[in-house]
Amino acid sequence: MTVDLTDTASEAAFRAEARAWLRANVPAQPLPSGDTREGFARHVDWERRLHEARWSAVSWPERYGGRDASLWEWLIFEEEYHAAGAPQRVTQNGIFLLAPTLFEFGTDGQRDRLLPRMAAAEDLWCQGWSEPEAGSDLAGIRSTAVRDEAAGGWRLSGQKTWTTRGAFCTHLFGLFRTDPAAARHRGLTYFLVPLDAPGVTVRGFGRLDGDEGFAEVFLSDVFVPDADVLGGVGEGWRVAMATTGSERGLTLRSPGRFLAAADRLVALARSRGSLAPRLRERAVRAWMGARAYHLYTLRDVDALLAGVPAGARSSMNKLFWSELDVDIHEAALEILGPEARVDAAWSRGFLFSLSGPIYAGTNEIQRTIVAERVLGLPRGGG
Amino acid sequence: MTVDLTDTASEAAFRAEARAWLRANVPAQPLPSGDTREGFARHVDWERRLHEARWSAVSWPERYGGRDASLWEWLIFEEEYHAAGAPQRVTQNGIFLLAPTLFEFGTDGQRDRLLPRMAAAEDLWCQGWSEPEAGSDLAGIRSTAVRDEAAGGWRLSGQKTWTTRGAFCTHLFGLFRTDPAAARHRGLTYFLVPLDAPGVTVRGFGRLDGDEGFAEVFLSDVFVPDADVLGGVGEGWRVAMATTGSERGLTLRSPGRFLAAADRLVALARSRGSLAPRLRERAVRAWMGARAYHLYTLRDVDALLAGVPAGARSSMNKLFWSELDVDIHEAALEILGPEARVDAAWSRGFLFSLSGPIYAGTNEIQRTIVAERVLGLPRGGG
Amino acid sequence: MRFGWTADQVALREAVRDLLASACPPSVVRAAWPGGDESSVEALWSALTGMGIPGAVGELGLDEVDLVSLLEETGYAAVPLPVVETAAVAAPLLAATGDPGGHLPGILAGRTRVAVAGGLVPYGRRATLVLHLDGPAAWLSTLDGAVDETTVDGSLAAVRVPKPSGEPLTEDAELVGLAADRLALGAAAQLVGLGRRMLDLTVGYVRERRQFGVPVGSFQAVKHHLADALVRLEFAAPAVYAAAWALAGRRPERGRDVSTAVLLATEAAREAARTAIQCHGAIGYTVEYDLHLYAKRAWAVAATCDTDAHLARVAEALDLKGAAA
Amino acid sequence: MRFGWTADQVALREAVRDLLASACPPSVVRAAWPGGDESSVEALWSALTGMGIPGAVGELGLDEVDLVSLLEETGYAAVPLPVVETAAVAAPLLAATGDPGGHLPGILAGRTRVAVAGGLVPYGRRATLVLHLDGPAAWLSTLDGAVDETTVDGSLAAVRVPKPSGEPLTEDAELVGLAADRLALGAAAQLVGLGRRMLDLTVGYVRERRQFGVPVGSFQAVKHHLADALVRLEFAAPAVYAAAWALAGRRPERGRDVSTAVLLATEAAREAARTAIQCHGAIGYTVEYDLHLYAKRAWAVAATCDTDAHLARVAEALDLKGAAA
Repeated sequence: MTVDLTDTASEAAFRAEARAWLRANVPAQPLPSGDTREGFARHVDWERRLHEARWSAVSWPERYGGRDASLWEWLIFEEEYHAAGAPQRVTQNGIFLLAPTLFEFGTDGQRDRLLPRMAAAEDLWCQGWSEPEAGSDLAGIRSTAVRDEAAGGWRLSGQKTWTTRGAFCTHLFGLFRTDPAAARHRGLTYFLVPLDAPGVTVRGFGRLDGDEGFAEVFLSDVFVPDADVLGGVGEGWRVAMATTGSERGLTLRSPGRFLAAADRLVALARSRGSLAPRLRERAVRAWMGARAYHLYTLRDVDALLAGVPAGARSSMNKLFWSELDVDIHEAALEILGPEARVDAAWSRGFLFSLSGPIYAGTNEIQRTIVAERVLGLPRGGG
Repeated sequence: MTVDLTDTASEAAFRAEARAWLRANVPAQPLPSGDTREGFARHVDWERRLHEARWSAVSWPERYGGRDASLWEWLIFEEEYHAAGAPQRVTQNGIFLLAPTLFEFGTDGQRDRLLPRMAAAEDLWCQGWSEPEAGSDLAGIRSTAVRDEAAGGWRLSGQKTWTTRGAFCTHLFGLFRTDPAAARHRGLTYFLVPLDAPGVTVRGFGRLDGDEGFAEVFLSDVFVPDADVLGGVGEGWRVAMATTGSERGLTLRSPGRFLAAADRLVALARSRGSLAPRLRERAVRAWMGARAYHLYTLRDVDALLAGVPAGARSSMNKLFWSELDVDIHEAALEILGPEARVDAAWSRGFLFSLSGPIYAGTNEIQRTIVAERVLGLPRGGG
Repeated sequence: MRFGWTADQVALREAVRDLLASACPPSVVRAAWPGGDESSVEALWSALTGMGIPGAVGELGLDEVDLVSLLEETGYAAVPLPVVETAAVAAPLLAATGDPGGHLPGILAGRTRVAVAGGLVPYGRRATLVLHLDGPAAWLSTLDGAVDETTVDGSLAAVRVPKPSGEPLTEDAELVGLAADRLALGAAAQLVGLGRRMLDLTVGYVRERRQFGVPVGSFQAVKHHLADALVRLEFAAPAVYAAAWALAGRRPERGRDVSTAVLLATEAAREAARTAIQCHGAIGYTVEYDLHLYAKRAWAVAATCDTDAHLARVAEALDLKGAAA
Repeated sequence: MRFGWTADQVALREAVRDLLASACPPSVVRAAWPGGDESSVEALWSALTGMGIPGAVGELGLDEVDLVSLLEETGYAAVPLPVVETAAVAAPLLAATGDPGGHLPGILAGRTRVAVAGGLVPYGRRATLVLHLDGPAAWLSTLDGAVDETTVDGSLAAVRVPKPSGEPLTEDAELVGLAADRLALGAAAQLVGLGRRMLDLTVGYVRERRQFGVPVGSFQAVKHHLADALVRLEFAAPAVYAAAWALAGRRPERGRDVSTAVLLATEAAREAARTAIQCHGAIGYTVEYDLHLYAKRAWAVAATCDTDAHLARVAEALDLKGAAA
């Protein structure tokens, strides 16, 4: 194994196939935001078309609807997908976050039952992590699951919040406290919850970027059978960490997205007849940032394939892409000048980018993780 | 009282007198660094000339060698002093740090005895704050002062370090622990110590900028009479905070110094026939930073004259000037390009500037002070 | 040298602050968003008129130094109306040009509001006239042909208007330049006020919000972010006041000083917005919480500042113009 | 796609790292400062020659990909000798030009060291030849007329030499451009290595040093500074390796990639130096502690990088050249 940053013959063929399909199928007009109710429905249609052509989860085994694609091929697909300006993936919380966790911790039964419907955008998954009193401090979760031995399951109660697209989804995965006596991140269990179960109430609310893309989910004595516990009772923290690792790292934030954004920024800069050198430099530096991110992830894929787990490196990943995304959008707004005020793609993208350093664990928490687990600095100290 | 950023007639006269004297007296060739032994002696000569013309401590009462100048006049003198490229003040630890503390906490006897010799550069003062185990954590001081009732004084033992120009000075002011049972910042007392007292050993050592300007001071059973306790036994912390306030704030870091540095940076940029717009912008922004600092200090003077103590605002001052100083020098080195490697004024200035965010309490500590005491955020939390 | 406020200036600022605290709480800024209750916005203008603000320069005899902290307060409150434009820019310009259209009485009576065009016309939907400052000349136009524009800051009520033709209001470049500098100074003052508001909101939140068993505001990372943002603001504010003084005295360095003020205030407000959103965490990212009202306004005002032109003006004043490659 | 190292590459890197750990500890870098014991510096070159480094490209058949992590290690150790210049720049250029002066055997035998001029000539006092890369042509000169220069990094043993006249070594612009890119790549690799060394020193220090009753490294502010510096370095390093690959394959995008690597590595090393000094506190500010050896070298190497030229090259590759005002 050594360095070769070009596609192999089979990778090139895969890229060509993806590109051709996307060129023929990506909607000519951008869809309305998938974080609104009407836009979400349009996006689900798109996801189903992706699935029919087996592009919705390329790296999954064929029997679940995938193509058994390699990690390299998956990256290639992502590059092509974003370069083609294809719609945001409203299935991402399922396909990119829950699915890797199912592959690692799920039972065969769970995988067989859940993955095909997830790939087909029949089940639409949202996250149930944060609660009013447990944001950055995920271990402060108060929602409970009480054992119902007779029914062979659990009764869930509590409130989840900041649930992205929660008002439009069909299922939720999340952490609940199964052992109230256990401290903080002990005694938690990872549950899979249908949102049409009796006792669930969902209320959507608005985000900074104008979309009504958040939801609060209220659970009152919601029954969930044992078959919908993921990874074992009391194992919730460990399982959830795998999911948040995916959220911070490569899985959710493939370089294709940032390469495409940087290319759009460069095109915007290019389109200005005369641009201050200062702004040209900003565009160049943002492009270099996207390139650095791309190359870093390629190194990571190589390491993953060599069996080195990403671990706390996913926190470095998250720090970099979230700051990069803000930077790309800030640069675009500076180039737009007074037109930056208009509610349009770049300004919405900027507002969305500001959520990057906050969600999936704030960047302050990521820096602490990097310092403690990568650099080996002493824990604690606030 | 309202805004008028021009000199009054008497201020203009004061400025003209200072400028004329400086023009006639500032050495044509820069003196060797005052932080080397030979350079220090040359600087002391300069300080004595300043004193003879009553410019060494303009804001002091005339009976101590000053001119009873207003704070505004003092700022004007500083502006003119730095604009004239006059030598660094090797007396600054005495005149700008100890003296304000003597005015606030000293006895008449101490002031009469110490200030005239300080103004005349006969006594040369250095600081004795840090110890090997007490840097940022000044309250961790271990040096002790043991009561000698019979002799009417105290016996000091311990080690001070990072004492700027300590190897060349004649006196040291510093904190010593008089009550070993009291916790941390209690039980400390502020002493004035002649460095030729029996039991004192001074060892100079090198700094990043190449000068041998630091010293370690070892004290072994050094006798100091009661008359050389400043501000009362056990009051050391409170008295020392007044001194470090001076060090962080306006007193030590008058805007004149940064205005002059920014002007030199602009002149350097101007001297380049063709300069990348990027570097021109850096010079412009550094100049604006110096201007902002100047204006902020003028507001502060106004507030001080209105009786509002600077308090924790001196920490904001320190944060700003220390970052500004690094920024001005980094900009200069970028403009110099490969020539930045040569050991010369700007490169030495850059290295010296890097000490700014460290000494007088690291900028990390200053940020915490600003957050807790200006913004009112909760204490603790590491 | 003096760099403080007179008792009158302090009293006026406090009066405006008190008035805005009651007449322009977050609910009124919210009401200025599409679908909101515009009558509360109108009531706000009546309150401002009651204090004599629209005609403050001519009627109350205020100069830029008197005005600057008042404008800062309108930023602090995110007043969704063209206060700077009407009171600090249009009214003095009309007075200096002899008010050929006879608009000043309407301004003093609170009937006439003047917005200023700069690509978009912020608050155009709430204005009766639009002032165009274009190089050496100025035009005044009506809202005829105005088209609504949706902006990130929904309270802007922005429109686009056709470029004016016909007789300019004035071709006195000095006067037009002065008006442009007053507009820029007003933006800088508002940005400082907006920055202060965002920090106040954030400090209040992080003192209360608990995570990991302690207030979020007790973490070093949060403290240091906020301390940095505060320092930036505190060092921008005096530059804004100094620019007001230079402008009031028509001093030769006024261009340099206004540009310095704008650049420092823009940076400070942007950093305050970033810091505020980050330190709030998820709640800062919702429209149900008030922070976004002020952050979006700050971005909108900052976007009007032509950074390159201001940098060039300071560079020129420093004789650095020729140093450009 | 592949982006990893072969077992041979890993083994070579580890061998070089081990060798430098013993042959180039801080005491040897210190010895390279004026008044130090130059014999230990000479011994270091002998050790490098013993591994075949000076002739690695020709003799060991290494390309830029093989070489890059080795050069990173020479940065990590702050080797005070022209390793990049001799092994990665001069030797391949001499080989490609037919070595008209017959210098290659001396290089392979460890007798000849080649420094490269760029304003100053770093390590000139320890070199036997000076290579001048000037636009489309290259010259080779002796040290005749060299004048010592005092530099901030005292281990540079820098000189100034007269501009060469007479016959150039080559006027093949392609070859000279390749040599300049190799020099730039070597600088980028060394900067990454220097950055890593400074972080390692700092992490070691803040884990031990206690203030306020706890290790300094347990404070969030220190943790976050170091995490940011690490991220910057970790994201610069792959760009450096990718540039090595583009250069080794003479790929058309090599100019863009080398410039990207240099810009990212320069920023990363400068941030690492700032962070390291700040997190050390006062001790980082003394010459008795080792940190300054690496920080000063990092600044010296970074100063050789022509930021504007590299930015312009990336801009051109992105078709942004024409967008400049």
